[in-house]
Amino acid sequence: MDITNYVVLAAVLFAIGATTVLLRRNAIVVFMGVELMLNATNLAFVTFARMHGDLTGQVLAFFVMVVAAAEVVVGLAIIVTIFRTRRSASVDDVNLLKG
Amino acid sequence: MNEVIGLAPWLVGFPLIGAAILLLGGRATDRWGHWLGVAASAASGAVAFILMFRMIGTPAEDRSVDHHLWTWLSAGNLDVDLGIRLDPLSMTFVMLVTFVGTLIHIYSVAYMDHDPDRRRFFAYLNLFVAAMLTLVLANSYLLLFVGWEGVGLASYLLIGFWDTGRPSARENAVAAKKAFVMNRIGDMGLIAAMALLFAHAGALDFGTALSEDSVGTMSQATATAIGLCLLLAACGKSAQFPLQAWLGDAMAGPTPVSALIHAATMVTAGVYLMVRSGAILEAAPTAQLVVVLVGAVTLLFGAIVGCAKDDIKKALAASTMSQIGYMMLAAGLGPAGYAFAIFHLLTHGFFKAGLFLGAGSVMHAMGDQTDMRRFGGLSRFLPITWITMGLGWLAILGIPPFSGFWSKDGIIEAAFIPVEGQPWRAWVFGTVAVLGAAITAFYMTRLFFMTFGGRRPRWTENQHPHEGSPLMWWPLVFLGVGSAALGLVLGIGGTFTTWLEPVTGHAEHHEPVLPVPVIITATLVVVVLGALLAFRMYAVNLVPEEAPRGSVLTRAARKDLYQDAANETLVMKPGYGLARVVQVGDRDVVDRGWSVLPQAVSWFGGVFRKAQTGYVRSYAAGMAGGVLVIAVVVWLVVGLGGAQ
Amino acid sequence: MFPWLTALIAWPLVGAAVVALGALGRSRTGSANAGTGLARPVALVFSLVEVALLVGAFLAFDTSAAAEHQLAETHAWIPQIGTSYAVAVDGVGLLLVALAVVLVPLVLLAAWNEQGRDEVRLRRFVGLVLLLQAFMVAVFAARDVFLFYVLFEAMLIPAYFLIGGFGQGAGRRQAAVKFLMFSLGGGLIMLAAVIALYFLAVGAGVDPSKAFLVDELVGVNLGTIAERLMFVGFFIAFAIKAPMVPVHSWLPDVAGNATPGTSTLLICVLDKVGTFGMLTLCLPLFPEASRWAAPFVIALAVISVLYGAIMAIMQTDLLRLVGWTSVSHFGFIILGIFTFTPLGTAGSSFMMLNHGLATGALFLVAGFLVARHPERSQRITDYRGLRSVTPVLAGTFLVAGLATLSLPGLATFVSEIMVLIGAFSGAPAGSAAWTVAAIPGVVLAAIYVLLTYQKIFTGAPAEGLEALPDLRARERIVAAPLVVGLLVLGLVPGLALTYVDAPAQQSATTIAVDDPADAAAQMGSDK
Amino acid sequence: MNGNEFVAPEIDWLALAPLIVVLGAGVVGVLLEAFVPARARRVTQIVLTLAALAGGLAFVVYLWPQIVAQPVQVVGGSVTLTPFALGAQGIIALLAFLGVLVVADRTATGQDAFAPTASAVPGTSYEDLARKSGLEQTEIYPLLLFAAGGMMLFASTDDLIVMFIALEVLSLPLYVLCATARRRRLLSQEAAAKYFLLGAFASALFIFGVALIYGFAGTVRLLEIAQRVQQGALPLEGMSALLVAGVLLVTVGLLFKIGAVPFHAWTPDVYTGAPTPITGFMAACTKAAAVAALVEVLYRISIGVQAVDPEIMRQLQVVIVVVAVLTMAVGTVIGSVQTDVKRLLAYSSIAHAGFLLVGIAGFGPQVQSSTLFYLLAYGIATIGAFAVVTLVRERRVTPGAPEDNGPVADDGVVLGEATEIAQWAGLGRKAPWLTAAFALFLLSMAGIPLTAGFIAKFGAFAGATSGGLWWLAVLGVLASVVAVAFYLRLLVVMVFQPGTVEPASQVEPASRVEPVETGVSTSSTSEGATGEGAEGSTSEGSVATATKVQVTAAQRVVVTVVRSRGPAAVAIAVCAIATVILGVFPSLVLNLVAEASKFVP
Repeated sequence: MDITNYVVLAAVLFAIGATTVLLRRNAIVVFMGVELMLNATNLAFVTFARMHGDLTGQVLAFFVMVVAAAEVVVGLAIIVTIFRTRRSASVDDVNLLKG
Repeated sequence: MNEVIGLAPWLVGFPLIGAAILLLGGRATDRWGHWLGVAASAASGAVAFILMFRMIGTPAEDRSVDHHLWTWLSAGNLDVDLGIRLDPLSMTFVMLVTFVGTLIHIYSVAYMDHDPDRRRFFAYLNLFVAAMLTLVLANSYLLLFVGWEGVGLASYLLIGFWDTGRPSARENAVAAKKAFVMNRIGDMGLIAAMALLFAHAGALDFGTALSEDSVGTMSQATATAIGLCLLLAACGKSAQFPLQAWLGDAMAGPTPVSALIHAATMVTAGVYLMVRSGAILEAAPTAQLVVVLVGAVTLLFGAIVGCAKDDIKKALAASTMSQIGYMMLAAGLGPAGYAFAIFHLLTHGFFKAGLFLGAGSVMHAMGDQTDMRRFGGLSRFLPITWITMGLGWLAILGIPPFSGFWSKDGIIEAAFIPVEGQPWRAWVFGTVAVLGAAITAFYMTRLFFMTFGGRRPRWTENQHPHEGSPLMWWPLVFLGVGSAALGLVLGIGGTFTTWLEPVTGHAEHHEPVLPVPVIITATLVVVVLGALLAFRMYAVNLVPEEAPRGSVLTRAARKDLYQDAANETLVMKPGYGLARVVQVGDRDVVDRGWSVLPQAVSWFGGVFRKAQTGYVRSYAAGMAGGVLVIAVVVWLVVGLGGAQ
Repeated sequence: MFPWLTALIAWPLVGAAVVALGALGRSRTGSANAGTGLARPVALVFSLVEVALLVGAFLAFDTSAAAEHQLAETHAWIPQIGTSYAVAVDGVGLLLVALAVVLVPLVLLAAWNEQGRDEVRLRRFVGLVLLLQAFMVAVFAARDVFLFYVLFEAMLIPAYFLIGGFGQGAGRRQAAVKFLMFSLGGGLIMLAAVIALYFLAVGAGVDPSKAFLVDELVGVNLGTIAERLMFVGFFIAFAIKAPMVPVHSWLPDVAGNATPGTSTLLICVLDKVGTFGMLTLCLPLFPEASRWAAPFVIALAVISVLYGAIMAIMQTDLLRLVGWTSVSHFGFIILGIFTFTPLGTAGSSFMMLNHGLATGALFLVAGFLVARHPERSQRITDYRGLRSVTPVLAGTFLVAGLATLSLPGLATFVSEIMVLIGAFSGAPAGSAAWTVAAIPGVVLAAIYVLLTYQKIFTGAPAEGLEALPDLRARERIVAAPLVVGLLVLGLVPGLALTYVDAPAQQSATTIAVDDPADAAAQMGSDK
Repeated sequence: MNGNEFVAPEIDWLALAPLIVVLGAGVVGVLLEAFVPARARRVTQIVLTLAALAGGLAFVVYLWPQIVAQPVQVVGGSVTLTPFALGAQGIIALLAFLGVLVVADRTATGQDAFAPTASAVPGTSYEDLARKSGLEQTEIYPLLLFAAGGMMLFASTDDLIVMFIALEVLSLPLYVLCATARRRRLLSQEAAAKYFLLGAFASALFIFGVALIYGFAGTVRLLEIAQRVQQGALPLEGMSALLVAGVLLVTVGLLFKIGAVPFHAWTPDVYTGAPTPITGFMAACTKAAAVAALVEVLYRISIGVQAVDPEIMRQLQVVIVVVAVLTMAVGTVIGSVQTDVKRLLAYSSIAHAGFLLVGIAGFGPQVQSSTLFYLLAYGIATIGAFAVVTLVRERRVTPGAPEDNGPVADDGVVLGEATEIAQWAGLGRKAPWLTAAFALFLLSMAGIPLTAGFIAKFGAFAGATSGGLWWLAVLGVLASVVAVAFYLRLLVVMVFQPGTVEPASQVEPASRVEPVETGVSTSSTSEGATGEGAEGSTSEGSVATATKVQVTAAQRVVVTVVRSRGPAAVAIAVCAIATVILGVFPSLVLNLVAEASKFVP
């Protein structure tokens, strides 16, 4: 398999994640889109690490995972708070601030 | 001469100090202010006499003296001294101004007796004398301009002297403004002339600018341009066509003012300017022709208007305009005419001042009535006025040996002198001059007999005319004597012409197209005919108290040949229209144009803020789209980069 | 040597600081806050001491070398940027400094009772006036382009507060904003030019630590296009300030809404920065571009002359009218500057001084008049027949008006005639024609002055105004120096011309268009 | 070398000291939450936080001469201390210190800006209980320290992964802080949600860019990337599009934090919704960190590519120029139609991002120093301005109550901030000093000479001009004119417009303020002021509008200025004085920041 395939797959995953962010209304799903983007990145990292033949990329993937986990903690907390207040997790409902 | 020239600044100084004291002193000087004014003028007159006698005692070629006071304006390559030029021409004026001026000051003490603002009046009069003397004594166009506008200011202040507290206050004020503004139109000419002169000669003093070096190297076009610009100035100041409209309205001022400023002195400043700038005019025949034309037109214009006016002062004002037309005509004739222009100016100064003061005396007696149709038969009640005005009447008609004869006849003769290559000129202008004399005879006779003659007074009720105080009639006597004798004294043997020769240059003697005795005879004949016609109409026939409708010409003349309507239509309405356009344009185009900028920003702001929808997903879309857009822009601007 | 200029700049700052102590305290209406009442006297004393300092500066100034920038002080200010505190004045600068110094005490005196009795408000008012004075003095003395720019903008701020906070018109806030937006807009465009100028100069080999100093920048070849662009940048700022048609729109609004004292400082002194900048920055720094732009500038200047005058005639508001007359007068000044003749330039320089005196007098006297009206009306038609009621006021107004219409014998005449005569023989194409076109301005001036005088002072006194008091002693003291100044300078203009003549000669030499043909050839080759 | 032997890494701990102090204090702060009794917690936390930031600043000052003499790389380049990076650290520490002062101020109302329990649902009895028991959320201080530490690291690393982690370290606490407002909690939560979602999205873009760069260069260290590009020793020779795309995405991540268009959309919403002291902190410090990071990235990358491939350099420049132009335009144009003070300041901050980018876009020799100065000038004005906003409040007044009789006799309950511009009318009369300070900050932001903002803006435009982008400077100038217009609008309202209400009185005794208001105040009389809240109440139903203090139709809302308890006043005063000093005598600071341009890679 050519390396291009891996990179393209990463790009496709990334695009899917981004599209999810743009299209889905539920905050949790939006957030999952972000996670997908991060994981696409991880794929890219490990692919490139293999290509370069060093471990840096793989280590980086772990960093990204950790960060993603941290984001989840904070993100879910915020989303949950909003959900408790508004009884809705739709990102389209939070638009008091505009203009 | 040089030993007394140091006195010359006092000619201006005395009245100037007088004006300053009276203006700054305020009410404290009310009690004696008028006498201070008289004294200032008289002191100036005394200095004038001293200088005059010294000048007479000086050889003709040394009579022109320049006196430097201080460097006035020195910047760039322009140097103008504040200096005095005393020569026979300015001396003539100085004598006229101080002598007539002092008489009128004295007259005014009585005439303005009951006016609470008499002090202010004298302050203005003194200011006028100072400015007028500055005008004639200046040794440069720039300083002349100071006097030029100074007299304009004094004229403005005096025309509008009664600008509050009277029913006619507003009209007086408007008349004053009109005079000043029309003078300013003329002043544009003087400014332009100075600019041209400076561009050509690099100097504005008479000594340099009018020297052979300067005028001799002047191109025809430059000389013509300067000449015409100066003429414009003269037209404004001397109420010559087409800037004549202010003079009639200027009669709103107190009568002594009309006598001094709007008859004897200020209005003749234009003639002075022409004569002073003779060197330039001689280099520009076209300009000269225009000067003559203006003179001729104004001469007839004033004369025609004078025939129809029932207001004694306005009739006299029209007459003044017409007489200055004579002078202007003469001034355009070259050296042959200069002397007579100034001579007529001098004699006119006496007889017209006398006539105006006489009119003032009549008005004083008739309770400020100016309508001649309500006079009549006054000779019995105002004998001194009658006699002195009679002398003035004879003088202006040009009946020998009264003074007007000597000067006006000279002008008529000069007008008949042929000009090379333009034979029509002598005939046309000569005829106009003679015709003018005839009309003059008509309207002055009309004025004289409507006032003093007639079998039946047409007075309004409760009139008890009587002579005023001696302060009023003594000046009349002096002026009457002058009107009678001045021409004889100065005219016989060409004394006056010779006197002015150092300034005007010697005129080659040319023969008029008609023999001189023929001209004199013809003139006298038409004058007598005109006078007889007027006598028949206004002394023999009854004068109606209400003006009859009159012919088309009469009605036109009554309305000053529609000069105000013409100005209104040709200048003021378009001018106002233009101003409206500018005003609306400033508000709706310029100002609004600038306010479009903030409005546009606000509009865009209002549009763009809609992009800030409040939806997270649209923000994210914006970011993603932004990435793509930037990538595309990079691609478009730089191309797909790199080493590929 | 005593640092006269720094003293002149610093002293009002000290004064402002002294009176401002407590100026930010709470403002309360009513008599409770009458305070010590010392704000006005203290400020007046400061401004009078400033006049004494000015005398010192005049004595220290060598008139025989008026073209040189004297009393110079140069200290590093922000070396990293390459700017210094460099102040010096030539004759023109000194006269304008004098104008700023002399007018302030008069304005303070004129506005004595204008701002009520609230001590805090008064402190703010006089503090702002003194602050403005310091900036104005400094801007005329600045010899560093950056410093000049900084002051050029900074002085807008006190002016802004004076208009918006202490004005008497209903539209004062909008007027203040308009003023600031126009001025800042122009100023910021100038900023771009200032920055570009610096880098071009450094590129041309000027020492970076001195590349803002005007003296270093003169004669640097910037390249034709760049020079013209920078000229435009500077010129727009100055034209707005001057103000010149069509960027004048802010001025009538300010004149109509600010207090007369503020208008005096603003239009008679502060706006001179525009023409002063054209004369001392545009011409020497960008001679080629100045020649290139001159025909256009002259045309605009003449249009300003006529436009301002016509608009003045059409005004119904007395103070706006005075504002419009200034548009006309600034047109004359610019005409004189951009025709590059020694005479015209000297005339313009002199006119900057005279306009300050004449228009200042007119503004202040008009202010006295308005202050007398029971409703403080500025409408001309609300007045009538006051000549007999308030003769001294009428007389003073008339003298100020006559000065505005440049009556011969007054200083304004000398300068105006110098401009006209000089400009007529100017080198740029069309100078003569445009000058002739400007001459009708004198007629229009007569109309707007005399028409106003006629409406206000003649006729039967208007109802309710029959018992107005005449000028008080304080007001006479304000008017007298201005009137005397106009008269004396009219009869002995040499007193001032000594200071402006040499700089004008030098300016004309710098611009070097003695021979129009040469200049034309040079311009042709540049293309 | 023996494999079993542990070799301790050589770490220059001193160089890390500023970071360690700040982040360490954050950790200590978390522990304090557990061990210090509730009463003393707040004071302890504040003292610790301020001390940590001051200590960090002190270490920066201490390190300065060394670093200026010789930059150091610590922990394998994870922290690379150049004078520029250290300067950025110092500025962030200083601004954070000032920001914390504002955060710490409880004002005369006795309440800080934060919800007693941010997790409580607005309007519930639990929230009531928390409030009544006087709970305070002192966790905000450690959060602030973490954010500040993250920012300092963000600005001073050479390693893109460290940069990513720093990005998250600074972002995550800010997300939380945004959600903690005491009043208008709906808005606060919404701000947090938006900030979080978009921030996460931007982070993902950033890290994907890092991945691409890694793929291209085989390393994530900027200097190494540059070296490899220069040496041509690249695994994927010829695929420089990968590098361009990677750098583009990394830049986008940074531009998001800067608030540059088109990645700015979060800024106005978050700035408006977040508690005002946090907004000030965020606006000043985050921008400083992100701009510093952007400069580091761009410069390090550019030295690599410039020699080899000027085209890529130009591509980078085009990106910055396009974004700068868009940012200035959008910031100023939309800013000019704002009616809310906080939102206006938010757009102003966007516009300033544009001006900063103008200075950077020239890639001139002085960019580092002028940028640092700009960040400092902008930061102090911003913190000062938001500090002022915290003190301008609404107060409920019941008609009939003798409100005109001075401060004692009204029944005033101080509500939230009065952020509607129209409400600021007459502020100049109510609080002259405060207004003067605010005016000064506005003038500085507008770039009026003799304020710090002018020198800053001058530096930015000079930077563009010296880089040949004079036309960009002209555009910047035009944008400044528009920006001036909206600052001026605010100034006019404050200074010249008379207030619609009586001369306000300051709320003196804290006890007079009922400690009961939270949530969104609704009112029919105070249009606009609380309009957003009112709108929320209609859309969300009664649950959301847990408004204990209802302003009934019979009552009015007036604007009042509450007195600072001290810290905020100190912050405002320091900011104001610094603004003037930096404007009139900037030499000293300019000298310092001039060193920052040394050792530009």
